Amino acid sequence: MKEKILRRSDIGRLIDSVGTKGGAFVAPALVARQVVFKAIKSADEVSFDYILARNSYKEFVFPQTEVVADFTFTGNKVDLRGREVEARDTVVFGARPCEATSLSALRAVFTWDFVDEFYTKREDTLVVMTVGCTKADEACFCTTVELSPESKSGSDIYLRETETGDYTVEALTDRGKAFVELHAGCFEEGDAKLKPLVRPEVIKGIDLGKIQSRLAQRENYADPVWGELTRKCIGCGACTYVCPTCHCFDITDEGTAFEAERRKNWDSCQYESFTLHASGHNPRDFQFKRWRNRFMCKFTYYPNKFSSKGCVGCGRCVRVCPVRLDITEAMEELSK
Amino acid sequence: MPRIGVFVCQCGNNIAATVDTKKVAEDMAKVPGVVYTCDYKFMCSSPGQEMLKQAIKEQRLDGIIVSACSPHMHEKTFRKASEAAGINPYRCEVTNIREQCSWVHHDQTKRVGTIKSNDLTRMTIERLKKNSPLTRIKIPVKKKALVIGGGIAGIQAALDIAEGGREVILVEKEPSIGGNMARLSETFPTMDCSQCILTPKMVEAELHENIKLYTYSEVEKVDGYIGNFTVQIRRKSKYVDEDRCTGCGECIEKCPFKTDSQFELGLTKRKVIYTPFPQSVPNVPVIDAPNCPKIQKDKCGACAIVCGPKCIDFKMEDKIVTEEFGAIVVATGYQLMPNERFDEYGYGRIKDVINGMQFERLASSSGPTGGEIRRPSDGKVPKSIVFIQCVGSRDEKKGVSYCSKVCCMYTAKHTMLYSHKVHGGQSYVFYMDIRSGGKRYEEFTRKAIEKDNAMYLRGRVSRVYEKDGKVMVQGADTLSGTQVEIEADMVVLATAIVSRDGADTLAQRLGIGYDKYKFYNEYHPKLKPVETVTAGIYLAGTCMGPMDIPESVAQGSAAASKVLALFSSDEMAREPITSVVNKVTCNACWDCVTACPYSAIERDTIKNRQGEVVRWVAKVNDGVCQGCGVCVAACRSKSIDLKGYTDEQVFAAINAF
Amino acid sequence: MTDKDMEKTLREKARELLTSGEVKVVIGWGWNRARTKTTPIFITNPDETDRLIFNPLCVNNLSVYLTRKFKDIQALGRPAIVAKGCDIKNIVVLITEAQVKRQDVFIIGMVCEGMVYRQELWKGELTPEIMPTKCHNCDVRNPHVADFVIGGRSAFTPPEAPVGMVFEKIKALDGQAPSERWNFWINEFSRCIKCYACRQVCSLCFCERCITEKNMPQWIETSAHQRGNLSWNLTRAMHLVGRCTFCGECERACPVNIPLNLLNQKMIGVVKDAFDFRSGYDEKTHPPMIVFSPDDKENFIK
Amino acid sequence: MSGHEEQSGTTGGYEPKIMAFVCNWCTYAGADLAGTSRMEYRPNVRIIKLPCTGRIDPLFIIKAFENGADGVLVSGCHPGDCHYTTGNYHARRRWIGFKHLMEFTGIDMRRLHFSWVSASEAIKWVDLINNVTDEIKKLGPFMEYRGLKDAPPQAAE
Repeated sequence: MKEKILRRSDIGRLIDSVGTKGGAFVAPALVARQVVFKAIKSADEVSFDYILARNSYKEFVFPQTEVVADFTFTGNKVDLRGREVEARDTVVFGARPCEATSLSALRAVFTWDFVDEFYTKREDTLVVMTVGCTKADEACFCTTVELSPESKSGSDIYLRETETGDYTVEALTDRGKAFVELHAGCFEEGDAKLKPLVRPEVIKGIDLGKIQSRLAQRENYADPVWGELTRKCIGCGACTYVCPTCHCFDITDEGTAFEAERRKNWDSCQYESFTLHASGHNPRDFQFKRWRNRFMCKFTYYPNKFSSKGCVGCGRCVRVCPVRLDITEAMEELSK
Repeated sequence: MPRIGVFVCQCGNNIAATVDTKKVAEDMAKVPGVVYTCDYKFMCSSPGQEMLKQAIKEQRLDGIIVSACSPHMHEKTFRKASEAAGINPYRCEVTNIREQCSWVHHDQTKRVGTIKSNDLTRMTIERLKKNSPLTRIKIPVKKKALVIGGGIAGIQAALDIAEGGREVILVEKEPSIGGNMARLSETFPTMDCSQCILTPKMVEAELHENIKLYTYSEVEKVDGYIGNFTVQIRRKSKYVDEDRCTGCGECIEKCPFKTDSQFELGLTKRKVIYTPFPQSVPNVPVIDAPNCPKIQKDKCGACAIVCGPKCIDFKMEDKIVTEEFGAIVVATGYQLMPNERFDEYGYGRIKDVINGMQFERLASSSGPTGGEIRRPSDGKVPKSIVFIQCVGSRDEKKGVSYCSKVCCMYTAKHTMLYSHKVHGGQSYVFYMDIRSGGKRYEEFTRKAIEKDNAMYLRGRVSRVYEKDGKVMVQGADTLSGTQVEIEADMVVLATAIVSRDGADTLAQRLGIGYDKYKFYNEYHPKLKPVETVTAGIYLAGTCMGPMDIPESVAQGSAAASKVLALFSSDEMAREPITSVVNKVTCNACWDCVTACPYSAIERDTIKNRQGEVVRWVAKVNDGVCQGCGVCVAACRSKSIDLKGYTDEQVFAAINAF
Repeated sequence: MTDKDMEKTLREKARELLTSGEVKVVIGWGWNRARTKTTPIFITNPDETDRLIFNPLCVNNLSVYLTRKFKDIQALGRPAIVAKGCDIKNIVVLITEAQVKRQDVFIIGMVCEGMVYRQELWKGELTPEIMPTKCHNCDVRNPHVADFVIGGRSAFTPPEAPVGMVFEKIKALDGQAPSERWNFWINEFSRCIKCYACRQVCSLCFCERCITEKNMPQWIETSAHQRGNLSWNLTRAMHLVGRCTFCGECERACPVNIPLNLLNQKMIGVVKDAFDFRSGYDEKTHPPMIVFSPDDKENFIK
Repeated sequence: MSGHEEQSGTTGGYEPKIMAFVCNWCTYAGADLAGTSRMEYRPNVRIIKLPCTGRIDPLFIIKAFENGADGVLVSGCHPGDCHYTTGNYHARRRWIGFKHLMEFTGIDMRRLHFSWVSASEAIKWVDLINNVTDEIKKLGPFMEYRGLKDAPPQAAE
């Protein structure tokens, strides 16, 4: 059977094609000795040898910092003007199946009561081209959270690497199909010998169902195990910043006596000041409570509220953690 | 929103000439929070102030900006007026649009001045929005004064304070009060005898019921702050019980050992048990322990044997007494620059080269020669004397850059004394300028030249050497343009007045500033001449720099009046510009404690209900803090802030830039 | 002594300390589940001391756990800390700055022949290429302040003139025009994501409320735009002047690889030149930024 | 509306914005003296008065640049003359550190000036302001800093 193929040598053409139609092409690229998702202009910039990009591509739908309103002061009046988001067609090349799943979790949060256009408008114009994994490392645990390199949820186009370094192309969604159609000249038909996918081993002793039921029991909330598991956590929040499903933000005003702007900035539940009340009281006054919150957010709150995946098993938090706090070790402990 | 009023002063034409004050007022009306603006001819005039008060009431203002002259001029005025109208004085700020705008930018189109005035006013408005109301700090005042130094300035200050009904402790390092003035023969320009006018004051101080003398004592440690100083004073052992000693002098008579007399500047000897001079106050001898064989080697003890009241105790030790004071007057005086530094004048090498103070002793009727002028080497009456002025003074290279102020006058006096005492004696004076500003001073020097025949030569001496029992002086007479060589019997050097050894150590103990010559700094050279930057510590006399007796006395009285004013009420009010710690975020790293120039920050604890210490925090002592803000910049977590100059205020001002 | 021997002594000492009650917790390094990476561990039970390890992967500077931020660790009671010489330098600063009392911590000093720069670089052998600059110039391989030292004396003497990438790069930057340095740093800082991992991992960033978290006023903009990133990185560096010991934890923790070691080491050099001060050696000397000398050089002040 | 209107000079054209942090006792008084002596100097400087240079936090300087200052001047009492005896010594230490840091970061040191101006040095103040203003005027606006906020983050560009 003939398959749709994207030749590695045609990626440059695809980038140009996206570019000439006004779109942005995001792909893994080497920046400061790390592979990160980055808006790129040419195929030379693309890194093909990576497991996962250091950052999640969520920053292209949910930027780390963005202006949502401007204001100026005149007399005793404040003139506040909201900003309209102008989303540019964006394609993310080289996402992994695990993280592609995260978009539905983000969408759920940003639309459940108030529709946050700063998110939706961007996501509506986003095309996710996922590449099935042919490599994994010890931090990968997608299979443990019931995902795999074959998972297609969240992807618009699913790619698989071939022995020759090209990709087979499977357009999954309407948006994906339209994209392939629009840039048809960059794809071709042909035979392909696929590279085998690499599935991380399921971590023994982890039982998502058990975790759920254990977290549902109130007495486990005060279990001293939380303190022991997270004693080494330094509360840096790096895990939340690289996590594809973490979505907390803060609104802050910056400016002078004359004019200012209102910004929406990433925030992290791992910070002590995240829940600090004006009174000085802090309901999450110890780091273990903050870490417990993140864990419950991933495994109870959001799955229960939105039926979405809180944790996709990408392992970014494990890799980035300066003290090597491994979420799977907590999952294992809480499966007991 | 605040309700701020902006008042722009025209200052007659001083501001209005280069600043469109009307436009500034109009522009400021557009700034958020400003509800009233106007410009006026003289804001500081009483109609101006009335207008301000009225606007506060009518417009219900809660903040005032006066854009006018420097806050150093009228900030107090406008704050007072604001307070009178019912708003907190620290909710009033002054923008400097005169000294720093209209007077320095002469653009007659008023464009530049107006723009800058707008900017400056706007920055002040934003700052004002963050001004918290502050209350002046009230500090209880301990109504007892410490005077350090028993010279004429200290005696005068002590007497005036005592007369004002307040207690004084007068600390003097020597065994007797009197200071340098006690050494002088006659005093210019009246030529009355120094001892005759000083001694009664010394006695008065001794007998005054409000004055306690701590002679032979030194200040060791000063803690606390205005109104509440705690001072440790070392009362050096005199080996004589002051209370029982009758001052009969038997012990001095019988003491077989002699050593150089410091009071007589080495011109003669004194006993090992001694009073510095016959009229010493208190008239109690002390034993010079390092030179006393009894104390050093347990030999002799003659003095104790003859002492009637048995008040000699060779085992006596220094005592540290701790006293509390509300104010301190520092009057530690001066010393002369060591003459050895001027080798070309031969001091130390040539016996008959002496300094002015030694000449005072030679001329003094209570001096080593009984008032006869005799030269040290052989006791002969000198037929001619050369006086060299500005030895070390006005000489940045080898001495000090300043003028020692009194030498011109005392040298003139010396020539007069000499001509009166040695008929036919010729005096020569090498001088740079004759500085005789002062009441009857110029007449005095003229008299020395015209009536007493002193020969004044304008020029410097290059060399002094000995030849056949004479002292040869080579120098230039710049007026005639000739080199001169004078064969003199004696040379008197008018050496520079310098600060006392250890002046810096005392200043550090007191926390007051000093200049590079270690003379103490007054708060303001013109307007606060006897205050120091450390509230509650005042200065008098030559510890600040060279001055003559009338000035020293005036300063003693001035310092006393400051002390009495401070003591006039039970509490004193201070500007509330002090630091304050945020106890919640303080990390107790003590960087502020280390950095504080006033030791105003203490280590404090927070305890739980059980009384256990749960954390340590810094705490500012409002009484000591002077409001410099060094601690604020040192604090990384911004847990300390300076009232009146808070981070919020500075931030707001920068944000309006 | 081999790492294995050191581990053995370490475990024995830890057991002894915990059994006697002299300390309530031993802060040290242990393996992760896969035994591929080290991670901080806290031993309170004398029977668990065999979890303690020591090898060139023990990069973490555990002194951060002695700070008051870790209220739950403080609540455990008197700690013993396993520390390399470089970690001890930080403890010394903590003592100077009154965050820890010397008698309140038991320091188990580990003689150290170098660590890996990042654990990911470990291929089973410690080679000079994978060691950070600090190890090549280390003068505290034999712990300088400790209650108990483990390991045979290191014979290493640091080179007279410091060597290594950090110093070379600083030299190169110093030789550049200001605009080139500006571009370099703005580019580096532009990646900053304001996660503050650099701060959290640093034991000398012990403020319980960091200046970035003070919002009245908000001196440092919280946004991760280039301006906010610059002010944060300048302030962080400034707050460590005269205090930083060059342990390198901030750079190691940085998820976006900002070369913070360059900034820190540059300022260490400045402090050494200007005030002849080296941080982390003597707990009795005040850090130079809060004291002064009337003779400080001021050729730049007009 | 923005603070510190541009072109505040008489000649038109670019005029730099300069922020000065000065101590109350020496430099502020020195600047006042320049006024009472009716001297003339460039109008580009806006002064913020602080009790002492020891109060000046490097954050002030950073914030001034953030708010569009083309140059910053810091000035106080000469060493030994501090109203608070040692505040300026503390400031000097801090500046030594901060200056090297700024230099290493690539800030053009012609935009950051430190000075001692006493209460009697009106002439020095005038010369200082004129020289600093002219120097910064030559450099032009500090676009590198001013442009920072609006530059996109690297990854998203």
